[in-house]
Formats: sequence, structure tokens, C-alpha cells
Amino acid sequence: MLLDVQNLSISFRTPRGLLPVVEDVSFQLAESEILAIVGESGSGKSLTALSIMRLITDPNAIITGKILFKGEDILTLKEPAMRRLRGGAMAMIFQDPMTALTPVYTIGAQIVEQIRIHTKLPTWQARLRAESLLAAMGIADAQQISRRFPHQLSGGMRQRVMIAMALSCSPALLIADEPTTALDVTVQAQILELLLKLRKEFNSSILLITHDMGIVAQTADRVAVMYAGRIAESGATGDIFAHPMHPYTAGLLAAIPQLHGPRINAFSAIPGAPPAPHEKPAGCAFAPRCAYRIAVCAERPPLLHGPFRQVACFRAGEVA
Amino acid sequence: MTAPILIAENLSKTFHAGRRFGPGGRQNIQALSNVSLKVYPGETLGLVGESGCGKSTLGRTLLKLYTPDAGKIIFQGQDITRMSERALRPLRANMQMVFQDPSASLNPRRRVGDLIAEPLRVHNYGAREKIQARLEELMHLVGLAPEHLSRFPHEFSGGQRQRIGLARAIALNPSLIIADEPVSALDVSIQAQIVNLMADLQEQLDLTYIFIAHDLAVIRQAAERVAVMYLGVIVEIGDTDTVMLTPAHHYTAALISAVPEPNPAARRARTILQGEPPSPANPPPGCRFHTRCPAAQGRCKTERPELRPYGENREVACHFPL
Amino acid sequence: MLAFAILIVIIAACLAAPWYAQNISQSDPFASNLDGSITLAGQPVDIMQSADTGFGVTPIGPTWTQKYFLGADDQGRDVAARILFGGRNSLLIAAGATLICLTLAGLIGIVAGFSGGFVDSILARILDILWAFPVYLLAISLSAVLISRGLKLGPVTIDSDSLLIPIAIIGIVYVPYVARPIRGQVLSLARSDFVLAAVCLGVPRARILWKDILPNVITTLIVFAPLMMALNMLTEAALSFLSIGVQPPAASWGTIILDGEGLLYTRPAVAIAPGLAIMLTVVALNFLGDGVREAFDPRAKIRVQK
Amino acid sequence: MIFLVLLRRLAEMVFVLFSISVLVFLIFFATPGADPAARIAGRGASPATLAAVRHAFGLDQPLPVQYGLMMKHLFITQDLTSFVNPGQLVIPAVLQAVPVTLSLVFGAAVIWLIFAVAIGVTAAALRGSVIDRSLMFLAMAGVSMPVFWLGEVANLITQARFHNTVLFSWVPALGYVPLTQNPLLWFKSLVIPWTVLAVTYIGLYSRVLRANLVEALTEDYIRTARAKGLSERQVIFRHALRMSLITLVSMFGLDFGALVGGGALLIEVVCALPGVGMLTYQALQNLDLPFIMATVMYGAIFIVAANTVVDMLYLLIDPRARGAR
Repeated sequence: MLLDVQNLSISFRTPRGLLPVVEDVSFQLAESEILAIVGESGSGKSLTALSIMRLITDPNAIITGKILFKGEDILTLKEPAMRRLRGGAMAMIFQDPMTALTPVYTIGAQIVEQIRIHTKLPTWQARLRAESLLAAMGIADAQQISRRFPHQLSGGMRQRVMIAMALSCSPALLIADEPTTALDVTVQAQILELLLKLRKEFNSSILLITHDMGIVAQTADRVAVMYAGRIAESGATGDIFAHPMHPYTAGLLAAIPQLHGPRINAFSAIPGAPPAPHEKPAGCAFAPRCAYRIAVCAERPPLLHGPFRQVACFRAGEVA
Repeated sequence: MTAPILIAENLSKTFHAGRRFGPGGRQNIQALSNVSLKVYPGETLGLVGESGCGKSTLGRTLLKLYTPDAGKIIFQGQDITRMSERALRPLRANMQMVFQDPSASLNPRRRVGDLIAEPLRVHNYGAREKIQARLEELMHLVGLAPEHLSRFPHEFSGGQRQRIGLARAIALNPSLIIADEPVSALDVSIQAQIVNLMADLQEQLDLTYIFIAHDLAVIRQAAERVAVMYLGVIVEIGDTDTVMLTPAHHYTAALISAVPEPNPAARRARTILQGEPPSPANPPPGCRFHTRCPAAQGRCKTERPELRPYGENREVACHFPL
Repeated sequence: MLAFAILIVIIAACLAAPWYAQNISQSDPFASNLDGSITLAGQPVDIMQSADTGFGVTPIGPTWTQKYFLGADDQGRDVAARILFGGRNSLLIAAGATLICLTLAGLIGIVAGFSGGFVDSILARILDILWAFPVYLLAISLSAVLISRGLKLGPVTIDSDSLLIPIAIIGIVYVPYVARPIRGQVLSLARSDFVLAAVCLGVPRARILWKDILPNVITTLIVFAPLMMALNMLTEAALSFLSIGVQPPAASWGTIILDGEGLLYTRPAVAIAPGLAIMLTVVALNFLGDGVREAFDPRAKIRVQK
Repeated sequence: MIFLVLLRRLAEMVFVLFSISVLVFLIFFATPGADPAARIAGRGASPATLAAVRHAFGLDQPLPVQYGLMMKHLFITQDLTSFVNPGQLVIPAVLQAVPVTLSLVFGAAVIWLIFAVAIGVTAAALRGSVIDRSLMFLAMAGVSMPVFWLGEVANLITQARFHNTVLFSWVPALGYVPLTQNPLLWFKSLVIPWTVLAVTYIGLYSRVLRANLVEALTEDYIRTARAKGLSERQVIFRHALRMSLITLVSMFGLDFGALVGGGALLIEVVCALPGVGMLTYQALQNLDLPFIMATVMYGAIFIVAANTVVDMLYLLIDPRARGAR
């Protein structure tokens, strides 16, 4: 198992008390697998991803649980050891390629910087490597592009650069946090295609954070659905889409507008809205919006259970 | 066929950015180029395209929030293109707008009741009690409670704020609402609520919508007709089913093919468009799509295709339609 | 909040100046008192003592008692009482200038930003030019001219020793500093979605200005107020120190520092005390400014990291 | 392209300078109630004397002509003379004062930049800590002190009270010694004025730098830099500081220009340095209009030039300013 997250919880100290944002999250990621964590805004999916890189810098954050990377708990690692992992064995690409690159350095310099941190390559070799990486990203005139500044490139190009940078030290784990959300749909298709191709070439596992069920369906091997800081359901992508066992997953899938197939007159919407972190109910966070709600749902949160297919719902078997 | 409620003829709009002798020089961004369309009462016309295609500019120009450089806008039989803001004011009650980001389009310093009452007061709807009654009626229509009137916009969730925006837009019983990406800032489960609410309101109040979105699936479900835009021009316009199921323009086809389908069983090799849209400051000559088009030929580089009828209920701007 | 409390204390103390002069120091801080003497520890002490060098006289140093707490200046006047009186003028000038500056800047910023087009280009151009003009030189030039002759503008006549001159000058020279950001804010507000929404609803421009733009601009002006007042305090002190601000016999903290310059090596308290008063007030104003900005600027609020 | 941009800036400069000269001229020659002839002739001069003075100084001519004459003497023939000390040439006097002011401002700038960057970076790196808060409090105090007062206090300490202690016995008497005459004495005589002048700017710059750094540290590209495996020190110095310095550079250009252009007047007066500010001060004392005109124009030229240099520098240090694609 490349990555084994066990009972991860993240909360923030605030003037109003402790704010639990991620609660008791556990999942595994095998070698060269793509796991998608899918959820709506505020579900805690991005924080989960950042905590794996230990990139939550807020001094008020409290992180508990275990994050085992190649068997080692990275939450207990010393900072220098963590730095060697970051950008080396694990790398991350972010949502907004427009702001994720330092504006005052050239593309090439920024990739070279990363290579030089993690390898002993001299600058000229690092530069060659950066150019060949850019070429591998489908950038035609890599040599030219590496001399450009970020603002001179389009969003899609910048995301390719980000990916090239992330893959520059052949990471075992690539975390992609909403990598295409800021891009147009035709460019999104290019980037997703590229990620799938690179996974094979670099033999990296990918943790894909997204809100788009379409992207999940087209790319992920397995999927974990998050709602209000907890995993509602996880399993193989095909299973989840064919037979959602959590009422939230079922509702979410039904609410997606369909491009193909017949036009329907009304969407099936889930009533209400997800709770804010400070107003989560004591029991299941989805209960107030749930059609399958029973008395016990308001009392305690259901735990994620099951061997391969995991669901956190008291009535998991009954959801059609 | 009934008369169109809104007609746009050959609208063009160019924005200027930068200074002539400033660093980077002066740029002319051609946001709209010869755009024509008709909107019929009671229908929902979808406007779809990628960022920078001019769909929002078109929406705002139709409402005269921007003045077009050329062309004509005829709303309910009146030419409003050169009308002064003062003369336009009574007509404004009949055409409204819903914005993408409700937290930006609602003044954060004013209470919800005050915000929704603004159009009523400006158009002399009536006495205080009459306005109050109307406010409560509106809140009910959009699925909010009357006690929400005394709160500030930031106390609401995104979906609720969009309901407030809708309440304000329908306050004066308009006939046309232009909704600029009304659901793209919302999560999927909330998106559906708002699309449903808009459909309900359309039925109850005889509204006509122009629904602007970048999400083809939303348009597919929300609009009967759709216009696909690329770099400031309409490349294809027609019945949603026709356009989406059997696209005639190569760009429409590529766009549809690029949308990831939420069905893992249907993973397929897609036709992926290469490159990215050229800058609107420097659009290519001829057909604007020819730089990325898989079927482009010599003629496409020089001769701009006009929108021409193609089959039933559809027009396409392509020399070699699918 | 501490800053606010300190300011209140300073203002209260300055307001109590006449009471202090009458009941505590028991001397007229505006009349010279070269021949007087006070009783210190049972001994009569001259206020003006012969200097150690044998030439001239040196005023009494700080007694740390009721009378002549901080000693006397070269006219034998009670420095402590003068500082309280001077503080009134310093605060008044700074506050008055702030009011003028913010009003003018708000007006110019709104007119330029909201009318756009030709009016905007002209106003923006003028602001740019004034921006390039060294503030101190502008203030000094204006002061030098007006202080020497006063101002006669049609029916308005302002005497050369009127406080209105420094107030107006300090108020005007900083207008570009505030007007430029205000113009920028109005420009972006005028393009904001909620103003577009109002246009769409058929709201007349005057009403948009009044209901949607003005409240936002006023908030910004409030944020600017303490910071501008701090800046004005320092400017007033500088002008008065150059003897082109407050004119004698009136006093301000700046003029008292100037009075103390000649006594710097013998009776440093005369110059140091008003300087400390200025510093304390300006620090308090700056901290208050920070506090106000945090209260009004949503960006400064605590953010939960995403 | 670059040539056109430069040309445009140059035209703007000339326009701004022209506007400033008109403004200054109007302030001194056309303010209602202010009659320059009365000032030259002294208070209580007879009408006949006044008329004579007016004629002698060309003040009886229409304002535009007077302005034109003034500008001609100032820039073209460069033989403008003082109203107060007839025969004293203005331009050489100003040129003689320039090195003093430059010495003062240049040294102070070195000090304030070094300290401001050190303090700003330290505070930002330790943001929220006691050290951060104390540094920022000190910085605020520095900004809040009247410069001339600080100068007097410094004089008091180094010239009188503690002059005889080891600490300050090396401080020479107030005044200026040219660098060419005695470099060591030049340095010694300027250390105190440099420090005093730098204090305000250390306060200002360190606060601005800290705020910029703290804001920059929340940016996405900083997260990217951390994700690359850079250490916090590398993140701050290579990425955050580089971005934050861009604003600081433009501030520095303007402040340097303003100081050289006359803003250092107060320090020059307090520390008895015969710089341009001192010249302005003396001219103001006896309202010597040609001198005021000359020093203000000199100041304006410096400030406008600094503005232009900053704009050009921007193109160099911030690639985004060079325009897209």
C-alpha cells in the first residue's frame, strides 16, 4: 500500500471553539492507482489532500490520525525529512494554474529549482531535463516556453507546466487538487488525457481531488465520496456509479445534469444545503437532507464499514 | 410563429485595453462580432461557450449594460440601441438580469428586504404596505421565509443568495430574464434546486429566459434552444436536442465530446481538440475556428462563414458542416 | 482599544488646559514671567536664574511639582501648561485638516470615479501632478506665502495668524493621497456587479451613488481618518517648527519644540516633552487606524484556510 | 516599442514639470494678498519705492511674461539672481548644495533599506510571535516621531549630554565636511543625520514589507514553492521576498526622489547641513522668490525623474508589467 490514511481528523482553533473540518477519514491508495476524492465545496477534500503533503500552515490547525506513506507515518516526520518527500516522492498540482506559479521567474527556472532541490544534477542538466519534461507534456517548443514567464502562457499551458514540475522528480504519489476546474472544457479534456497517459509513463499513483462526477467516472479506479468532513462512501468507481449505497451519493448522481440521453423536465435535487463546519449536527451530517432518515441518524454518526466497498450509513442496504 | 420578444441584429462590441504608447501597447478585444439572434416569448435560449467567447458580453449588451458599437437591439418591438438611460428606465422593468455570483451582485451593506424592495421603490410600485406585501409574496415564490428579509446577504448560503437574486429580478414582473451563469458558482446538489426553481418561475410567471452557461449539460436540461459561441461569434444555433445530439459545427461536436460523462461504463476515446482558443484581441481571419478545426480547408482561412439554415430548426456558420 | 483610551486621555487633558493653568500651575502660560519666583521645598527660587556661564539667564528646570512641573521656557512660562494649551491647537489643526482632506478627497474621488470620461481624465491628471509635487515643499510654499500676508480672497479675509491657514494648507496638500485610492475604489465599485444590477433594475444614477457607492466610500474614509490625522499631526509640528505653522503667541507642540531648541542643551525638557506628546498621540492614532482597518476590511478578518 | 514608451514618459515628465512650475509660480506671484514687491521692499515701504521695486524686478509686467522671464533665467540663460542679495547667482548656489543633500539621503537610504529588510523579514517569518509584535511596535514608534525632534534629541545626546563618554566622543561638531576634503570626517559628521533620517523610513518600510510578505505568504505560488520541498527560509527569500520587494522598490524610488528633492529639509536645518533643503529654508525665511522657485523646481525635477525611473525599473523587475504574450 503506497498511502494509508487512518482516522485523519483536522480541526481549527477559533474564537468560537474548535472547528472540526475533517473527521475520521480513512482511505488507502495502491501503487499506480487513481483514487478520486469527490465532494462539494466545504466537504474537506482539499484539506485532506493538503494534510498529506503537510502543507497546512495555519498554526491553529490540529491534525490527528495517521498518514502512512510507504509505511512511514509522515505526521511524525521531522520537517527536513518531510521536505525531502515533498516534491520528491510526493508531488502536488493545484486548482488555479494562473496563480500557482511565481510571476517573476521563468518557467524553466521554476522547474530547474525543484529538480536541483531533490537531485544533484548540475544546472545545465536540470535545464535539459526541464525541457524534456515540458516536451513530454505535449508542449511543442519546450526550449522557447521554458524561457517565458508564467503570465505569458495560457491557463492550459500553465497547468502543463505545473504537471511537468510535479513530475520532475518522478514522484510515487501525485496529488491533483481540482486540476482542471479553472480550465475550459476542451482544455480540461486535454489535461485529463495527459494525466492518464503520464500515469502509465511515470508509474505514479494519483490522488485526484474533484467535485465533478464526470471526471471521476472517466478517470478514477476507485472513489471516495466526502460529505461535511467525513467519507460517506468509497469503492470501485464502477460499483459506486452503478449502485450507490449512501443516500447522498445516490442523490448527487441523480442531481447531475445529463448531456446525453433524454431531456427531463425537472432535476431531482437534494433539498437543503450542506452544514457549515460549526453547525454540523451531532449525528449523521446528511440526516437533515436525507429521505432515509431514522431516529438513530440524529444520535450518532454512522461509521464507515465494509471491506472493499465502504459505506457510512445506518440504512446502507436499503438505498436503491 | 409568435413575434420575437428580443431581436439582436449584427451586434458588434470591441473593448479597448492598455494605452497606445504604454507597455504592451493598446489592445482591441473584439468581444462580439456581427451577432444576430431572436428570442421568442416563453422560451429558454441557452448561450454556451468557453471563457472569453463573448457570451457574457452578449448578455450584458442585450440589456444595454454595454452599448454596442454596431448593430441593433429590438426589445418588444422598440429599438433600444440608441435609447438614453432615462428613456430606457421604464422598459428596464420588463428585462432583468440574474448574475453569476450572487455575493457580488447583492450590495453587502444592505438588508435583503431593502435590496429586493429597491426596484419596487424606483418604479413607484406603491405604498410601504403594498411593497411589504409584495416582498413577502416574492420570498414565498423563491422558497425563502419572510423573516429572511431583515438579514444581510452574507448570512445566507450560495443557493439562498441566488434565490434572493431571483426574487429581486422577478419583483417587477419582467417578461425577459437574462441569467448569466446563474448556477456555475453552486455545488451540484444546489444547482439542481435553482434550475428547478427557475423552471417553476418560468411556468408561473410566463418568463422568457436567456440562460448563459459554460456547462453544456446544464444548458441541455434547462434550455429548449441553444446558441453556441466561439470567439465572439455564434457558430451554431438551434433546438437543444438537435444541436446536442447531432452537432453540425465541428466546434460544437468537439465541445460535446470533451465533456466527461458521469458514467464509468461509457469511457471512450474522445476527439480531443488541440490547442486553446486564440486571444480575442487577435482573432484569426476567415472562420475563427479554423486554427483548431479538424476539417479546416483553405477556404476556411480566408472566407468567414455566415450563419445559414441547416436542416430543420437550426443554423450553422460552417463551410463544411458535419 | 488601548490606543483609543490613550487618545481620550490626551484629548481630555488638553481640554482641561485652562483649568490646569488656573488651579495647578497657577500661572498664565501666555504671559512672560521673567521676574517671578516660586517656593520650592520652603526656599524661594527665581524662575529665571543666572546661567552657570555668568552670561544671560537660564529658565528653571523641571520641578516635578505643581508649579513649573516641566520647568519654564525662555520667557519664564510654565511649559507643562503650555503643552496642554499647545495640544489643543495641534489636535484641532490635525482634526480640522483631516476633515477638510477627507471631504475634498471623497468629493473629488467620487466625481472622478463615477462620472468617468473627460472629467475623470482631467481630475486624474491633476491628482497625478500634485502627487509628483513634494508634499512638504507644497505645504511650506503655501504656508510661507499665506503666513506672511494672510489671505484676501474676495469677501473672505483670513488673518495671517489664524489657525485656519495651517488647517487649510495641511488639509489640502494630502488630498491626492486619499483622492487617488478613493477614485480607484469608486471606479471598481462603478463596475461591480451590484451596481450593474442596480442599473439593470432601472435605478437612477443619483440613487445608485447615494445608496450603493457612498456608504462604501465613507467606510474607506473612516479607515483613512486616524491615519491621516496622524500624518497631519506630524506635518503641523514640522510647519510650526519652521515657524510657518501656528504663529505666536498661540502655541502648538511644534512651536514649543522650536521654543525649546535654544534651550536644548540646558533645559532639554522644554523640547523633549512636546515631542513625546506628539509621538504618543501619533502612535495611538496609528494603532487606532490599524484597529479601524481590521474592523472594516473584510480581508483582514480571520480566515479559515481552505 | 520601448522607444515609444520612453518618449511618452518623457513627454509626460515635461508636462508635469511645466504644471508644477506654473503652480509654484502662481503660489508665489499670484496669491491674493501676497505682493512680491512688498516683500522685496520690506514692510512699510512707500508706494514710490514699491513702484520702483516692481519695475526693477519686472513685476509690473503681466504674469505670463513674468513667468516666461523667470523660466528663461532659470533654464536657458541660467543667470537667475537672488531678490534679496542682488547679484547672487541662484543656480551655482543650488548646485553647490546638491552634494550635501545627496550624501545625506544616500547614506540614510543604505541604512534604512538594510534595517527595514532585516526587520520586515524577521517579523514576517515569526509572524504572530512576541518578537514580531515588539518589532512592529518599534517600527510604529519610528514612524510616529517628528524627524526634527528626533534630530534634536540625537544632537542633545551626542553633542552635549553624552558627548564626553566613550560612546559619542568621536562625533564631530554639527556641520558638513565634503567627501573630497576628508572622507573620514565626512562619514563621521553624517552618521548621526543618516541614522535620524533613516529611523522614520525603517519604521515605514519594515511595516510595509512585513504586510506584503505576510500577504504574499498566503498566495498560491508560495504553496507551490512549499510543495516543491523548499525550506521556509528558501520560500521566504526566493519567492515571497522577491515579489514583495517590487512594491518596495517603487516606494523607495519615490521617497528617495522626494528626499533629494527637498524632503530632507528638516534634518538639514536641525543638523546644520548646507544642503538644498537648508537653501530652501533660508530662502523661505526671507522670501527670496528666485531661490524658492529654483529649489522647488530642482526638487520637482528629482521627484518626477524618480517617478520615471521607478516606472522603467518596474518593467525590468516585474515581467508582468511588460505586457502579455
